[in-house]
Amino acid sequence: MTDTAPDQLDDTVWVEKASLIDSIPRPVQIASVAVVFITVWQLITLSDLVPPIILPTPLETWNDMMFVGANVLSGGYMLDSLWTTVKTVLYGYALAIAIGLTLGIIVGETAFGERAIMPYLVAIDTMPKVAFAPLFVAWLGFDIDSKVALAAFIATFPIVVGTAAGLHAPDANARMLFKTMGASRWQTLYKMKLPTGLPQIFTGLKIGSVGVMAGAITGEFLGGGNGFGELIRVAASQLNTPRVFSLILYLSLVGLALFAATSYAQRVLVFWHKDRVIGAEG
Amino acid sequence: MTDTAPDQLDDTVWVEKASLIDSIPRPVQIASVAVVFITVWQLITLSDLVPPIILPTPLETWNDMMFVGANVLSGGYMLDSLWTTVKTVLYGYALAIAIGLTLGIIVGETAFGERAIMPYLVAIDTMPKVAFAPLFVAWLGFDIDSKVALAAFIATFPIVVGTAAGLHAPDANARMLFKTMGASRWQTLYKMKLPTGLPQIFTGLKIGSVGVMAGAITGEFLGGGNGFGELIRVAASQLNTPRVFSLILYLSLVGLALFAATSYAQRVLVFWHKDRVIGAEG
Amino acid sequence: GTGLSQELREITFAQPSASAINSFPVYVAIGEGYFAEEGLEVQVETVNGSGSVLQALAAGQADFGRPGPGPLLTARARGVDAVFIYNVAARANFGLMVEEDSPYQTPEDLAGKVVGTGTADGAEVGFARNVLSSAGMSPGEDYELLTVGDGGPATAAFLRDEIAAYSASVADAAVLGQRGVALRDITPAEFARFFGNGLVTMGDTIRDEPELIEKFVRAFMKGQKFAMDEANREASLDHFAAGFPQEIEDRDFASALFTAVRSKSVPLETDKGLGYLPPAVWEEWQASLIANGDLPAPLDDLNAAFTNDFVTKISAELE
Amino acid sequence: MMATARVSQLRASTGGETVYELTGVGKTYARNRVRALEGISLSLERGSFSSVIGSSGCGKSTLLKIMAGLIPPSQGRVTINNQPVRGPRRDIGMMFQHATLFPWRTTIENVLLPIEIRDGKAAAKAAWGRGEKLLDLVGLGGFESVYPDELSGGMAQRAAICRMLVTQPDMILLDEPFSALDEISRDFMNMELQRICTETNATAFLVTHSIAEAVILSDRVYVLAPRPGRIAEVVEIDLPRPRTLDMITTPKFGALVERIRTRLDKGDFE
Amino acid sequence: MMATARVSQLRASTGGETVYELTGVGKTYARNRVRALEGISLSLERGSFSSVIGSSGCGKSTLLKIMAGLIPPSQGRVTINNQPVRGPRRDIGMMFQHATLFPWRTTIENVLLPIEIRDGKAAAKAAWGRGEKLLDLVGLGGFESVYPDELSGGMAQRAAICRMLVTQPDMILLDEPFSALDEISRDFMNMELQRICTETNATAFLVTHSIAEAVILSDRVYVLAPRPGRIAEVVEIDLPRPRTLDMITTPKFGALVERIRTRLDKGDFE
Ligand SMILES: Nc1ncnc2c1ncn2[C@@H]1O[C@H](COP(=O)(O)OP(=O)(O)OP(=O)(O)O)[C@@H](O)[C@H]1O
Ligand SMILES: Nc1ncnc2c1ncn2[C@@H]1O[C@H](COP(=O)(O)OP(=O)(O)OP(=O)(O)O)[C@@H](O)[C@H]1O
Ligand SMILES: [Mg+2]
Ligand SMILES: [Mg+2]
Repeated sequence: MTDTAPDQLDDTVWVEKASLIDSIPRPVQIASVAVVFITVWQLITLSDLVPPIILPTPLETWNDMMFVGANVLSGGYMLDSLWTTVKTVLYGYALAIAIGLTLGIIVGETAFGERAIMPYLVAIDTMPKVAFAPLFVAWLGFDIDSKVALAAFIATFPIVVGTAAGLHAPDANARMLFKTMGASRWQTLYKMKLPTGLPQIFTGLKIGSVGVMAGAITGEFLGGGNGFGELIRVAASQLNTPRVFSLILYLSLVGLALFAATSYAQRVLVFWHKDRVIGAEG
Repeated sequence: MTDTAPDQLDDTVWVEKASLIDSIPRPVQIASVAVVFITVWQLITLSDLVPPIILPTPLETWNDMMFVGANVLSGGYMLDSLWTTVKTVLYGYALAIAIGLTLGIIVGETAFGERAIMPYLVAIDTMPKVAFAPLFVAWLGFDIDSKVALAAFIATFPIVVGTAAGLHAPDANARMLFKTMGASRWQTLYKMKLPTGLPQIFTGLKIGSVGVMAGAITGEFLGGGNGFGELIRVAASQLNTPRVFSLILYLSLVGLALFAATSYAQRVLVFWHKDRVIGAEG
Repeated sequence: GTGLSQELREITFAQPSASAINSFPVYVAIGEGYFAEEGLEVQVETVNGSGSVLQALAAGQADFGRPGPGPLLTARARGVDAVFIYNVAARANFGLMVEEDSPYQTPEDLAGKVVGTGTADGAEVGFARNVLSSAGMSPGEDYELLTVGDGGPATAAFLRDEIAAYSASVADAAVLGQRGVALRDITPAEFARFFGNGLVTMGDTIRDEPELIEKFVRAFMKGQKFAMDEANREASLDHFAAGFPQEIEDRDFASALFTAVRSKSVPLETDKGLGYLPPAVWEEWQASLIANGDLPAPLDDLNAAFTNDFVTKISAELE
Repeated sequence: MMATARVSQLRASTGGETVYELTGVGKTYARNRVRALEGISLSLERGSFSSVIGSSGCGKSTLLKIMAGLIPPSQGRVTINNQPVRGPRRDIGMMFQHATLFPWRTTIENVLLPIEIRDGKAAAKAAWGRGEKLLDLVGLGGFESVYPDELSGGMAQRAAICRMLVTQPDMILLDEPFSALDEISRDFMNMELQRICTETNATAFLVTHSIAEAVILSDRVYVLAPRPGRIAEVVEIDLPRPRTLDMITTPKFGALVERIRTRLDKGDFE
Repeated sequence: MMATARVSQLRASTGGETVYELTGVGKTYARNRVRALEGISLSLERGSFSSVIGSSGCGKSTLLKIMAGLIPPSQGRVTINNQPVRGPRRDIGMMFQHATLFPWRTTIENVLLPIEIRDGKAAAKAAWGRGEKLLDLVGLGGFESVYPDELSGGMAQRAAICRMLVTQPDMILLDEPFSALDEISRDFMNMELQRICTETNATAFLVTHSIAEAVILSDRVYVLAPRPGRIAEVVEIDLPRPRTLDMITTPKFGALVERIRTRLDKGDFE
């Protein structure tokens, strides 16, 4: 019609920009962040900003990680420590899930729970948990029990919040449907509300999985035992910062594994939920 | 038609049970939970399960709270401590909000952020933050700066997660609408995604408000200063458990206040969102 | 007045525990104005244990600190040029404690038992090992060590019969005693030579500003002397209250604690004056750290880890 | 009102035994501040198909909920087979605008859910064959073990019909069951619904916004007037059965639609 | 194709100047695995009203998105006023099934949003009067500072119409704009839409599932066949204007509906 009309090749110019950075494969992206991170770290240690007994160099840390890794793999004492901490974390997580789901159901299902119990849970959660460590030790002794309790204590709150929110998720239709079928409160909870709320419950579980790590280490800091927390403490008191950092990095791998396991459980259990799960892929 | 048909009075028997417990006014419910709680506490202290230097009686704690309250109200040294801690908490919260929103936008808006940065944030969050305290002290000194940094560090992660989730909240319609209006990425973010995601962002902020308390106290435990954390440490080293408990209870009031303020801000800012906000009602 | 304070130089002192009594010479020197007389204004900061004190010194955040000798040697092994300049806890401020009514009288009685240890320092662990190995026992075979933390958990450990003895700082034991958990020290007297925490500063400071160190040590020593005079007990307590009001709220309690802590700062060898560091005991400390695995090998120059120059000079001055 | 039975071509609104009866039913909400319904009386005969039509908010869903025993009426009496309705009942099936299939259950597990809820898993297993037959009936044979997110909107609604029918209710209550579907699917589903009701001889009561839908399906249309909801007119639909979509263009159909349209209060839209 | 202008009673599909033109437009999704559209050519004249009808998934929304410049076509050429469409444009207004008013903005702030986005807050403030006039036009005068949650579904859609019109587009694109409303509101809104289009002399292109809706509103109905979406038939609607709801019961209307219905592929529902 008019000679200003371009041919189709021109039109494709405004195709949704497949952003350059997003076309890089994920492992490369992750590695590149690591490179930036380690470079900054190296630069800080090269400068005179921080003495080495506060921040070790990446290389020192890497060497120490090799040492720790070798000790763990050869079944040395660090393997025992790691296993103690992992046990604490797993038991603590299991306990937190049990208590968190129960309290979450009470809070989410009953007006009394939401109105009268929830404020106390919030209040308890704002308290420094550290102060409760002696109580747990007094009741449960110096075995991992007391650390399990502290770990569970820290991880429980997000699970409660997630569960309560999950139970509010089903829409009026689903509730009504269950009413028409004459379902009991328990059936409604078990067959409808809990499955429907699983995505929110898993959000709580994922936050909890991070908290349980923090709790276990705090417990080991305060109440002894022979876990990784104790190793960090010894290393810190010896001002062996490369060791401190390498132990922390291993711990964060354990934490990531727990987080990833939770995400994986979510993908398997909530197979119908196609939404993106933040930070949970692969 | 038939004499088995009951009159209406009978029919009302199956009216939705206005559960007895739910008809009690909320303050009474809250008070009753407190009574149960304190009774159990009292029974534990009366039994021989726990010595008084581990768990004080409710009365001792109450008396000590009166003492601390009087000191604070009369402008004593505890008022200074309280003010230091409150300042730390407020600055830390502000910093966490600034960093959390920024990172949350990066993670929520860019595939790079979600795929490459988020895993690091998860990893960092699983690390025992305590180990970073000396770093912060080394960089920022003994003033409240180092505690502010630790508090912000702990509170940032949930804000990141909440913000990223909030940015995913708008539906396809809203996105399309903004596209038809030729809105820039920034306009879409600022005028649509952020307001739409406010409820999730506030969920993150509320969890963060709880974390910031924990962070401030941890910082004061580890890096001096003269806040409430220091007072707790002094009391703990003297095994003055009533004082420890009463200080913790005051702190939890501060934490509740921050949580309540956040909930209030949510109600004001998200005035259109009528959903129940867990644990947040007046 | 303000005119004076403008000329004062700000100095940061890092202590490893939240207590004015444990750092009593500093608080007395502040309260009596000894630091001000030297042109110094001292700010005390509490961190978490000796390790953190040394980190704060190394980072330049603190000018002086009060760590233990063990952590100092470990830090030196890691290249931190921190130097011990004043022996504050001149007698061992650790002890092997048992319950008052328990049958144990000597370290040998603890054979086959569990010994609890307290703080994160690790110093009391070394101390306990020293005492027990002198009694011919080795850890893991003849006795077990269990980390029980301090205060409440330690009490719980006794109540639950999880430990027979507790290697603790004198201050901790005194607090427990005051709170109704009476403990008895079964450490043989000869272990008193294992001195505890003292004044530490960085080697740079010693080289660059020896006069600053002299000023600090002078005021510090005056503070200690003042506090050791029983007549000044109430005045000292008042000075503590200025620093840690909460610690002195229960004055009798605080006073008893002060007595216990102060008694450990009395030098074993009175002729050498306050703050003197016996080189032979440094050798012993180093040996025990190596035995514990805290140090891989002897330091190249152990004598660089401490100096008696300042205490000797100031002691003579103040005679 | 005992009329003689007519031939089945025309399902009579006056013939047969009364299954369901409402007498003077009223409902107020919010502590008597909202009067949602007032003086509703109607009786439904076995095998009949009735509709209720009315503007948004006039109380249609409220009426259906009362009939289903989901909420109690404030006044009046509700009986099914001469027994008072006091809560959800096995002999009443209900369906809503959204299929609400649960995504973690396969299609047949969704269909058998009411049996599982009432009689347990074993009973649901035993009823597997019945579920399959129902799915066949609505054209979903072979989709038994498919999860709902693989079903289209129309297929999901058909599965919801099966779920409603699996307990073999005497009475089925439908609250705008197909209004979320597109027009063509909706016409088709309405014809399916007619067929299924005939085959199972169910008594049906339909809430709808669509005049055409009400007319094409029903023996009798109740027009509700709003605030408070009350029966403004009862329109007998004497079109022959089975109904077909062609009837929509007949003058008789047009006249019935016109009659209902003029009766509906248009005040809402000013 | 230069026909003579007719009287305005019958808005001619052949008269006037061409506003919008598609030539051989096709679209494949998912790296060429889904062929959503193929060989769509059509041209729209100023002031005309056209509809596209087709079964679910046949590509109607895809077509509209291409026309709006939201997604690029895979083949073919799209022009408005002889300029190529390469992205969202100020002279194209668009509306969807959901009003999507933002709850934190008052009604008029929502209406002025496109101006605020394109020209800033000051321009939006300057256009306040125009926004008010538009709200008056659709019967929402007085609701300027009300928040959307106080509006009914129909009122919200009317506000969305204002938002679409506020930039005075040459072309308006409507994707099932009223299908979430009940039948009566929908009829009413359709009559409103007709009135507004006439008053603003806008060129309109409507996607709908409803045959009746397409017939009552349009000068021309494009029937789309699915997989891949292509124009199966173009039906000229020569009913007189302005159209009224009474026309629905006329035989001519019935015949047009019937013609489109038979043309629509019913294969989806087996
Ligand atoms: N639980 C309730 N509490 C208070 N008022 C209610 C409640 N449920 C419904 N109402 C009110 O009762 C009236 C009738 O509501 P109902 O849902 O029965 O209408 P409806 O005819 O089904 O409307 P729609 O066509 O929109 O579905 C409305 O005014 C509504 O606001
Ligand atoms: N972004 C996309 N990626 C891949 N396929 C798509 C995408 N969008 C649409 N499709 C496919 O293109 C076809 C046409 O979709 P479209 O949404 O245009 O249909 P429609 O006619 O609007 O349907 P409806 O009536 O349900 O709105 C469908 O098969 C759909 O699955
Ligand atoms: Mg309804
Ligand atoms: Mg579409």
